[in-house]
This record gives sequence, C-alpha cells and structure tokens, in this order.
Amino acid sequence: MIPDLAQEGAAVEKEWVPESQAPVVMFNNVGKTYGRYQAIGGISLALSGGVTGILGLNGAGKSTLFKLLMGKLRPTQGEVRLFGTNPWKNPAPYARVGYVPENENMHDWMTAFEFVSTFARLHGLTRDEAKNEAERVLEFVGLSDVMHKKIGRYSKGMRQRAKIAHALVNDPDLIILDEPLQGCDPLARTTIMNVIRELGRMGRTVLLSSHILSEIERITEQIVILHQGRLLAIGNLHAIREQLDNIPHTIEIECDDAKALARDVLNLEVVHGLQFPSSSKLKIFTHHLGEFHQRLPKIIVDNEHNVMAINNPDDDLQSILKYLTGGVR
Amino acid sequence: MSKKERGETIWTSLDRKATAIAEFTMRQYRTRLSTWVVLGVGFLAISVVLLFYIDAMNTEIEAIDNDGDSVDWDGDGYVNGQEFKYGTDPLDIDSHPGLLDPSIEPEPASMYINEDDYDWDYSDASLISTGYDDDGDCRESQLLPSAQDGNSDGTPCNIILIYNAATDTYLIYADPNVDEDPDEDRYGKEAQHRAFILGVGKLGFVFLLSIFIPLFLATGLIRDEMTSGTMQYMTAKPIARGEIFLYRMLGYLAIVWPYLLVVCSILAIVSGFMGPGDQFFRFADLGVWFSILIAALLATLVYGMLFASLGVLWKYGIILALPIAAWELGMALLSMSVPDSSFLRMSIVGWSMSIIDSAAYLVWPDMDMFTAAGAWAGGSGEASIFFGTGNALPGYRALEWAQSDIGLGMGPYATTIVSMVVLLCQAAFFWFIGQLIFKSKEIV
Amino acid sequence: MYSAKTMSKDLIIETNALTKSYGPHVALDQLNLEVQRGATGLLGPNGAGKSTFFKTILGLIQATSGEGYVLGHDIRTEGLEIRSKIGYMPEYDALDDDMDAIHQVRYSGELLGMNPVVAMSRAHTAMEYVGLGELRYRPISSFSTGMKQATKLACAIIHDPELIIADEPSNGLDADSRQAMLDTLSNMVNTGNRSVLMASHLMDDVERVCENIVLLHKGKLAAQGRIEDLKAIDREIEIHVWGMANELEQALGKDGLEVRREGRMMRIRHDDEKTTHRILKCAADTGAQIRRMHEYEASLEDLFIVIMERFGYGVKSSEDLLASPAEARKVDAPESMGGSGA
Amino acid sequence: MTEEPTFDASAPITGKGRMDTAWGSDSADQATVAKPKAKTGQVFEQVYVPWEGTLNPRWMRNWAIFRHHVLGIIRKGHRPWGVPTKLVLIFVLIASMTDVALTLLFAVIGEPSLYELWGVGRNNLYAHVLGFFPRNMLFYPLVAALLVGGVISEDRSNGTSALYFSRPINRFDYVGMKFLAVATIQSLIIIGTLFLYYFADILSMGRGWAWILDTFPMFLTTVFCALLLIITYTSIGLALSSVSRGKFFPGIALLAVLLGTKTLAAIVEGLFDRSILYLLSPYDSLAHVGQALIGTNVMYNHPWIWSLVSVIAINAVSLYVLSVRVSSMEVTRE
Repeated sequence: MIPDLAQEGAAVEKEWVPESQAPVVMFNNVGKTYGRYQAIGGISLALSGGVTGILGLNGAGKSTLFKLLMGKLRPTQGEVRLFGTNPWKNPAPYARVGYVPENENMHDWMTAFEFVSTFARLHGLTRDEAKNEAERVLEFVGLSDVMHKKIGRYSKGMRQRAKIAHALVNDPDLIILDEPLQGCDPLARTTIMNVIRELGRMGRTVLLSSHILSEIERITEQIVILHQGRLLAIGNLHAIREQLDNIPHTIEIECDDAKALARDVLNLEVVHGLQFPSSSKLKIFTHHLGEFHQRLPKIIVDNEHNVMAINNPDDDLQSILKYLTGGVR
Repeated sequence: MSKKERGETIWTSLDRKATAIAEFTMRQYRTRLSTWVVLGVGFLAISVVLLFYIDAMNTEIEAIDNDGDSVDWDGDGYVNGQEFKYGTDPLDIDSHPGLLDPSIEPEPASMYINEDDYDWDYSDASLISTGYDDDGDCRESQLLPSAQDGNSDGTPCNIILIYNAATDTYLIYADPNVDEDPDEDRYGKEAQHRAFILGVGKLGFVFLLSIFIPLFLATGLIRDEMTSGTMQYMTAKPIARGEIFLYRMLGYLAIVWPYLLVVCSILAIVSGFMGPGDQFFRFADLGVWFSILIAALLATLVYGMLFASLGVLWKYGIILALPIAAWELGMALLSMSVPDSSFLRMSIVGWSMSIIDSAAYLVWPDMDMFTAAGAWAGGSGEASIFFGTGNALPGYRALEWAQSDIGLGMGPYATTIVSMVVLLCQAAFFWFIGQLIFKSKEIV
Repeated sequence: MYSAKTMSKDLIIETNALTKSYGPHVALDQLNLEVQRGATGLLGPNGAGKSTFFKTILGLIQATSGEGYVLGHDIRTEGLEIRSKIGYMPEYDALDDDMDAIHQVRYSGELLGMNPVVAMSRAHTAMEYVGLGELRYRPISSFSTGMKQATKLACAIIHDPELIIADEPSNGLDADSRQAMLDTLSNMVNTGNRSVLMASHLMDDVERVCENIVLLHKGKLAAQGRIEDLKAIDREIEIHVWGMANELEQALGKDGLEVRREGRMMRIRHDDEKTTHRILKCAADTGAQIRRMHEYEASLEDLFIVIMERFGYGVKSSEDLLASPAEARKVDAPESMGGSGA
Repeated sequence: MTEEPTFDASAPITGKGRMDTAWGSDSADQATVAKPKAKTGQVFEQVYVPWEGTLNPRWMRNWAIFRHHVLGIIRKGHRPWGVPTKLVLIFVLIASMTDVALTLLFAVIGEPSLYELWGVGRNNLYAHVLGFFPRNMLFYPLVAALLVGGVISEDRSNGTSALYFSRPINRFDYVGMKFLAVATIQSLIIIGTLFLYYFADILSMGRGWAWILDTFPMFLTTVFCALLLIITYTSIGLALSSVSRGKFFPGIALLAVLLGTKTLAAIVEGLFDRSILYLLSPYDSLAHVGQALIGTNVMYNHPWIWSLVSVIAINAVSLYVLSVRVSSMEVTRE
C-alpha cells in the first residue's frame, strides 16, 4: 500500500520503508478535488526522515499536498496521517511540525523577532522561553543582525528565512517548506539552501517543494515527483533513473580518440550500442548505468585515454521528469 | 530549549497562547492607520455631542413667566403677582397694594418670573401631598379656603401627586397658583443633563460606536488574514481554530474596551463637573455612566463576534453585516419609543439599552415624576391642554426622547442581570457558530 | 542562445546622471546607462532599484534629477509617447482574475487606443503568439503562474511595441513554462526584430535571452556590457559523483587538487592537461562513479556573486540584503487607510 | 541545458495537450491531459506578427475605460463586478420601481384617492430620490458603496493599475472615467426609474400638455437633485476608495459617513434642538436642498443655501482628496 506499486510510472526505493511504526507523513489513496477540477488524485505515500524534495510543475499538486498535511484542506477521498493522526480539525500533531507556506504575504508590520517569538508562544512557550527560542532560530537562519527590523523592509530572501525561522521554533521533527527558494536572488538562495541542508544533517524530516530542478538537486537526492496530481515517482533520484531500464542510458564522452576508447568499452556486456557523432566524441548506450560508471574510470586510466568530458544527458531531474511525464514506459 | 521545564497544567499553556495571539492582534491593529482613523472619528463624533452639551450647560435658559403674573394689566405699577398676593384687583388701576395700610412698595416684575418653583422632591410614591406656595399667591390671596383647596384633599395650597398604575403615569392635582411658575433654568438644565447622558449613551455609545467600530475592526478579524494568506502561519501551530477565533477577539477587545472606557470616562467626568446642581461633582450619575460603559462593552463584544463570524462565513460577509446594522438602527429607535416591543428581544441593541434604562431607573427614581412635571409646566404645559403640545418646560422634550421605561417588565436589578446574561449568551452563541464555520473552512 | 546578431549601434535607452530618491533613501544613484537594440538583461539583487528604474523610464514616477531618453523621447515630458511605444510587463500579477484572458488582453489594447474590433483581432494574435491560443477563453483565475505570465506578455505586445520591458518574466515558473517564456522573448528579438529589456535575478534566464547585461546594485551601476566580456575566466572542471564521494574527495585532495564540493557535485581547479586524467585515476582507485565531467564555464550567477562580493556583499551579512526602505517599496501606501484590506 | 525535442510520430499534437504540458495547467480536465503524448519543452512554431495600425487618440482610450466599467454590469468580457454587487443592483432597481408599479396599479383600479397617494407630485418625486426610508437609508448608499468600493482600490490590490498607467493614460482621465462610469450606473437606477415613474403617470392617466407643462419643471428639478445626490455619493466614495487598499473599507466607510453623520445630527437635534449639525451630513444637506428646490415641506431650521454650500464643500473636499491620492498613486501591487 505504501507506496502504491500500482501507480503508473511509480518507482519505489526499498530503503524508504519507515523504521518506526508510524511514518511521519502518510497519505493513503488521498484525493482532493475543487469543484470539477482534480488537484490531487489517489496519492499513497509515506515518508520519514531526511530531506525530501517534492518535484512537479506548477499546479502539479505540491502545495495541495502540503495543505492537506497541515489540515488546511480536507481530503475528498482517502486518509492523511501526520505522525499517525488525522490532521484535519486536529491541531495536536502540529506541535511537532514547522510549516513554511508558499504565500509571500507576511505580517509586514512586525519585526522578525516579534514574529518568531509570538508564534513560538503558540507552542506553549512562556514569554522568556519564546524570546530565547526566537533568538536561537534567527541566529540559525542567519538573521540575527536584522531581527529587530520590520519584516516589511526585508528582501524576499530574508522574508523566506524569517518564515523558515518561525517554522523552526520548538524544534519540530518535520519541516515542510513550500517553494522556499522562489523569487530569491542567488545570494539568498545559497543561504537558504545551506539552512535546509543543515536541517537535514540535524536529522529532521524535511519536505521541500520546488519546480526548479537544479535547486532540489543541490539539496537532496530523495525526491517525490508529482504530475497532474498523480504520484509519478518516489525514491532516490538515481534509483528512479535505474528503474527505468527499458530506456537506454546515453553517455557522451569527449576524448582524443573516440574509436580507441570505443574498442575498450565494447567489451563490457552492459554496453549495447555505440555511436560516433564526431571523431572526438563517443556516445555509449547502456542498460546499466551504475555498473558501467563503476568500470569506466578504470578503463580510461588503464588504457591511458585522454578524456576531456563525460556527459550523461539523461541523468538529471529534468530529463527524468520528462521521461515520466512524456509517457515513456 | 527548555522542554523539560514546561510541565505545567494545560491552563497555563492555554493562557500563554491566549496572550500571545491577543497581543499579536492588538499590535497588528495598533500599526494600522485605519484603526486610529476609525477610533478617532468615533471619538470626534462623540465629542461633537459633548461640545453641544457643554454649550447648553453654559447657556442660561431664558426664564419664562409661565403663569403670566409678571405683567401689570391695569398699569398701576404693581404687577399682577403682587396684586394677587395682596388680594387686590389686577384689572383695576385703583386697586393695588400701595393703597393698603401700610402702603407697600411695588416690586420689580422680575421677582414674579420663576417666583414659584417646584418644591417637590419628585419622590416616587403613589399619593403624595406636597408643594409649597413660595410666593404666597395662593395662601395670601383672597380666595375662599375651599377655592384654595382646588384638589379637595383637605389642605389648601398644596399639590397631590398620584401614580396611576393603570396608565403608568403620574397625575398632578395642584391647587391654584401653587408651584405655578417653575424655574426653567433649573428644570431645563437637569432635564438636558439627563437627556444627554441617556441619549449619548444609547445612540452614541450603544448604537453608533458599538456598531461601526466592530463593523470596521471585527469583520476582517479572521477574514482579512484568510484572504491575504497570513492565516497560514497561525493555523499551522498546535492551536485549535476556535481558540484562534477567541483570542483574536480578545485582542480586538483589548483595543476597543479601553477605548470605550476612556471615552466614557471623559464624558462622565466632564458632565459630572459641568452638570447642574449645587454639588461639586455629580457622583450619582456615575452609576448611569457605568451602565453605559457595560452596555457598550457587551454590545461591542456581541457585534464583534457576530461580524467576525460573518466574515468567516463568506468573503462578502460585510454585505450580510449591513442589513443587520440597519435592523439594529431600527431597533435602537424602537427601543427608545416602544421599550417593551417584543421585536427588541431579537436584537442586540435592545438588550444593551435596557441595561442603561435600568441604571437610569435606579439612579434617578424620580424620572417619571420629573418628566411629568416637565410636561405639566406649572399648569401651563401639555397636561393642561387637551390637544396640541402646549408649552412644556425646556429640556422636557429631549428628556422624553432620550428616556424610556424598562421594557422587560422586571425590576431594574433583574433586568440588568437578565440583559447581561442574554448578551453574553449571544456572544457565546456567535462565537460558537463562528468557530464552527472557521474550523471547517479550507484555507487555500 | 547567443544567436541574436541583429545589433545596430543606435541606443534605445539612454540615461544621464539619472537619480531618484525617496526622502533620504536613494533608489537610483547617478545612473548613466546606454541600452542598445536587442536583448538586454537588467540584473541585481532584490531591491537594487530595477523596478524603480523601469518606472522612471516609463515616466510613471518623476526622476529627482538627471535626464533620460527612451526611443528618442524625453522621459520627463513625453511619458505618453513612450508608453504608446513600449510594452511593459510588470513583475507582480497585473491581471483581473475574474476576466477571461482574451478580454483582458483585448482591454489592454483598447486602453492604448485601439478600437474594439482591431484590439480583439490583435488579442487573438498575441495570445496565439505567446502560446495560449487554446486557452484564451478561460478565466484568468484558472491559470497557472506560467499562463498568467504569458497573458501579461500578451498584454504587453498587443500593439507591437518597439521595446518590451519585462520585469522578472520567469519568476515563479517551472522549467518548461520558463523555457517557453524565454523562447518567446528571444523569438521576439530574433525574428520579430524587437528589443527586450528584462530584469531578472535568475542568471540563467538572462544568459539565455540576452547578449548585454546591466548590473545594478543599490541603485548604482555595478557593471554594464556584453555578457561574454564580463565573464570571469576562472576555469574549473565539474564532476558529478555517484557513490564513494567522500573517499574521492579525500583522494583528490591528497593528489593535490583543489576541490569544492556541494553534495554530489564537485568542482576542481583546472590546472593543466593532466587534471582530468588525475581525477579519473582517483575515481578508479576509490571506485567512485563519475557520472558527468565537463569543463565548467563560469555562469552569470558566479559573475554576479563575484561582483556583489566586490561590493562587500557577503552572503551571511544580512544587513546588506535589507531591501530598500518601506517608503521605496510602496511609496504612497503608508499602511494606508485600507489597512483593513491587508 | 541543451534539449533535443523528441517527436513521437504517433502522438497527435493537440494545442491543448501541448500547452498544458508547457505551461503546467492547473485546471485542465484530468482525462485530457493525464498522459500527454507530446514531450514537454517542445518548441512550437512561433511567428511574430507585426502590426502596422495607428493608435487612436485620447478620447478613444477614455471611451474604452468608460465602456469597460459600464458594460461590465450587463455583459461578460468587461469589468467583472461581483455577483453580490449585481444582485444588489437588481434588487434596488426593482425596489425603486415600486412607485411605478403602484401608479400603474391604481390607474388600473381607478380609485382617485389612492391614485393621489401615489401619482406624480412634489412629495412623491422628492421621495423617489431623496426619501430617507428606505431609499437613502438602505438602497442608494448601498449601491454607491458597492459600486465605488473596489473601483480604485481593487486596481491597487490586483495590480491592474499597471495596466492603465503603463499605457498612455493620464491619471485625470483614469479617475474621471471611473467617476463617470460609476455615476452613470447609479443614474440608470435612480434617474432611469424616475423617468419611468413620470412616463408611467402620463401614460396611465392620459395626461394632457397642460399637466405636463405644469409638472415638468418640478420633474427637471428632481432630476437635478438626483444628479447632485449621485455626484456627491460618488465623489465621497471614490475619495474613500482612493485612500484605502481593501475592497470593503471604502464601502463601509461611505455608509458610515452617510448614516453616521445623520445619526449624530439626529442625536444633537433630539437632545439640544439644534439642526446645524445636519450640515455635516451629506444626505441631510442634499435633502434640504431638494426640499427647497422641489418645494416640499422644509424640515430643517437653517437656510437651505447653507446646505447647498455644504454639499459643494463636501464635493470639493472629496475631489481634492481624490486628486491628491490618485496623482501620487504608485504603479504597483499592494
């Protein structure tokens, strides 16, 4: 049931079975429709631990998924479980969750410090505890030098970080970030990515959505891919890629003497095709990417080839999404 | 992280959340210009009425000769009143007190204006014989003793006040020329003072402020946050939506209630010092002011809950709120004219106003008698004339407009308590409905 | 996509010591700019003054001092002429959610003085061009961000303007809609022979569409010129490693190579011809898989960070990231009376 | 990121599927797009079509704004007035026609005394436009509030002000046309029904020229008073709309101004018998002017010229606020 193997195009990573009895996040055949428009249709999913990127195009249902999880929407079918409890009309599990909504509007009239400490008190902290807590999380996201300034004066990146800070009070076990990098300039993006990676390193469960694939790639390899409200894939980026075995992987190698390299590579049984786009370029088709890459450096080094570049055009998130959504099966 | 130390009861943590959201809301409203504009305009409106009150208190009400005895009909130099007193003929130039022995000097006409004020204490009793003929034009006049006792109670030159339980009115049976020329200034100031307190309390505080302030401040309490999306932050915390609703409301009240307290106190103090009477400060009126404050506080609470719930219910909740406000205006006017109408039981303003009416009844038990006296106007008022309005004493009409009886048919204390309980129940009901809707709202 | 070679020397925007200040806050500081025909990217961190610059050259706000010309018109006096000749695509949503897309675009044409019939036919053309042909009768509220952006673009190009000013055209778009938006913009430059001035903080976008850039920082001109000229020449080799990354990193370090690592990705200083060989050797020794290896061309993003760091713009010092003060962000909205709408 | 578009020969490339994959539709029918055959990121034929036409002058642009707002009441494709607004407009339109209906009804019944009660006369003309209950307590202020509520502030919150100001439209035209459009819609309701009422009377009673000559000046005066009312309500409302961001604030504030000042003046009159405060109340000033001009009983103690001056002053202040706010209006989304 979790995850649903019957899902078309779904790929499952074995290690993702949660260790504890109740997974942090669980969706069981969850659907959500607005009128006649289906935002999410029959998603089954369970997640625990680590940083997970939720990928999808605009409108794929990422925000809807998070809002279902936060009890802001009521599922039209199926059940949602957050730490094993139903979050709809039940705020109790939020005590262990930090949620960063996509919405750009914030309480512009407050300072970041007031913002974070006020919302910390909703966790039941006293005034003093909340103040210490606010200082701690703002320091963590790197806003301690400006935390007494009005949020209205912040740039987008700082606003995002203030939002993240407010979600981090009370040390949540699960942090949900909806498009945290959107609209940020490179500097802010770098900082926020560092914060998220840090959280992952601290052992929190982090869910993060994005539509910019390279961003997720820089943060995590655990991904969930949504498309048109359907679960397309879940698991490790590369594992997913390897499950799509019927599509030959293409590897491009740029070297001095393509033919010579081809001769050495040809002996590998995982290679089932070769192509020479030019005299210094070699295209290799393989069924088993991992095994091929395992052996490739040794072949090159042993045979003293001079390789300028290795390119793997199929092995990025974008192309995976393309395969999955493009109906290649 | 001090997770371990937080082992207190659920109440302390609730309390923390409550103050957090309430403070948050207060601060949010404080930073908005619109809050201050709304509160400022409200204060301005009330102070305009106050200015008119101050002006009225500082203006001498022109004394009117109600019984017409300051004129000298026969032109003998003695005004009618003096001639009445000494029993001479006011129509005969050759009959005046100067011819009496000893000869009496003519008195100035001004002595015969307001020369015979009310001597009653307007006390509340079913049959009271009272009144004193200050200028002696009854006692000293040459009328027969039987004519001096026009109301046939056995005592000449007095007045009897009878409470007619059937019509709930006071009847005044006066002997001729007793208390026939009341002091307009004294009566008018007192009447205007009371009318001001009641009028500004009922229409100014309970209607104008208590409807428009919640309309501006409470309708968006939840709705604005939902449309701007900032509600996302709050609903993602471990706190029930009903609590959010309640605590936001607390924050709103924390702005509105002190504001009402301040405005009410300013008016109470100013009118206490400015008000008529010999005393330095009219302490007794504070009771009425207190009831006005209570009524306004409860009204803002109920309206706040109602409008906030409407805001949660529908994006265009304000459109639903407007007919309600119009209904309440109608009810406010109704409760001032027909206080026992059963329609009032279906309003908020009706219950609030009965709190003020009860307090007024307690503080000014003589109110009914007082208004009756204003209408009687020394015998020349509307009570003595069958049709038409006659000339009631100044201030009578304002008082009549502003005051009303307790409509519930219970004692003042019972009315106050019942009204307050009903208002609180209304607030709780609207809160319950509001949080129920809020709870099942999807926040997109 | 550096294919647009339709450059002519004439300038479309020229400013001379252009300054705009809001009280004590200087949003644009003595700006001397020359924008040529073709596609130009306007870069800068959030709050660098990009939007203010656009508003100033549109004649929507009065410059405090200095002068500027757009398509030969003075920005101080000929705002109406400028605005009939350019198409402006604002950064934020500027569409009425309850209208159908085609009507919104048509109305935007009518507002320029087209008569309703012409505006309608042009609206169809524009919608077709931006790729919303099939969706034009749908209400805008049902649109995704990408479609909304495309509708905004259609509104801006309905009267075939000489210059399109696009503020953050790809903001919030996913990869495919972003691609489509950028393709449309470069198509306008290449085949439509129009000029595009676009602001963005996604370096990739600018690189794909534009050949010139203007870099603003705190209202000052930080850099201006052709992208290729501005790029740094630090050469590195980027590898994507799969498995044994830590071991490989250590091995590379031991081998004397300078490694920067970000997760699965490593960048190694390109010292000489032998570098790639050394990398592969280390990989062979440790058993790490090198999924990708290529020469890393410094991107505009790096350039941006380099230039910003030259301004003392460290990533961690957030004081610098403070955007312009509130009065510059929303000049006339002093928590206005409509606070209730906030 | 070089991408080679891969064409699946068997796939029918529909525009819809293609667009949905390219733009990430979020409300497409599930069935149509669940398995798009075309690969994403495919570049389709884009041909830039230049346009050689010339743009019309200013009056045409202004006409477009006017048309957009007025036609929006009845037709799709123009300004989308909210459903509640339209419902209230219909309701008030019907409610304003009660006197038309009653005139016709009693003409049919033919009872002269009843007819006198409802037929055209000074008091009834006055009541149609300026009667406090229910017209000016519930109907007309509500219509003005709903129309005026979002007309400027919504542009500010939607960001559509950029649509106007990034085009060759100056602020005076922008506000002027909005003012005219809103006033026109109100006129359709108030003055339109007034005309109906008048003509219903002529038709149903078969009035002759003498009667028409007799009553026409009175009728024209009423129309003038109605215009004054519409202009005053609109300018106050637009001024409030220009200072605020929210959709509802201007509406409530307009009602608060109209009804609040009226209540306040009524308190002062009730308590201290002074009618001077009615000068502050837009409704009462208008009503006073109307009473004096139409010739019904004047219910105020001060001279009606004061009320006229007050109406003019209220309009002047509102228009001043409006012009100041709009000229400093920032082209941004708030």
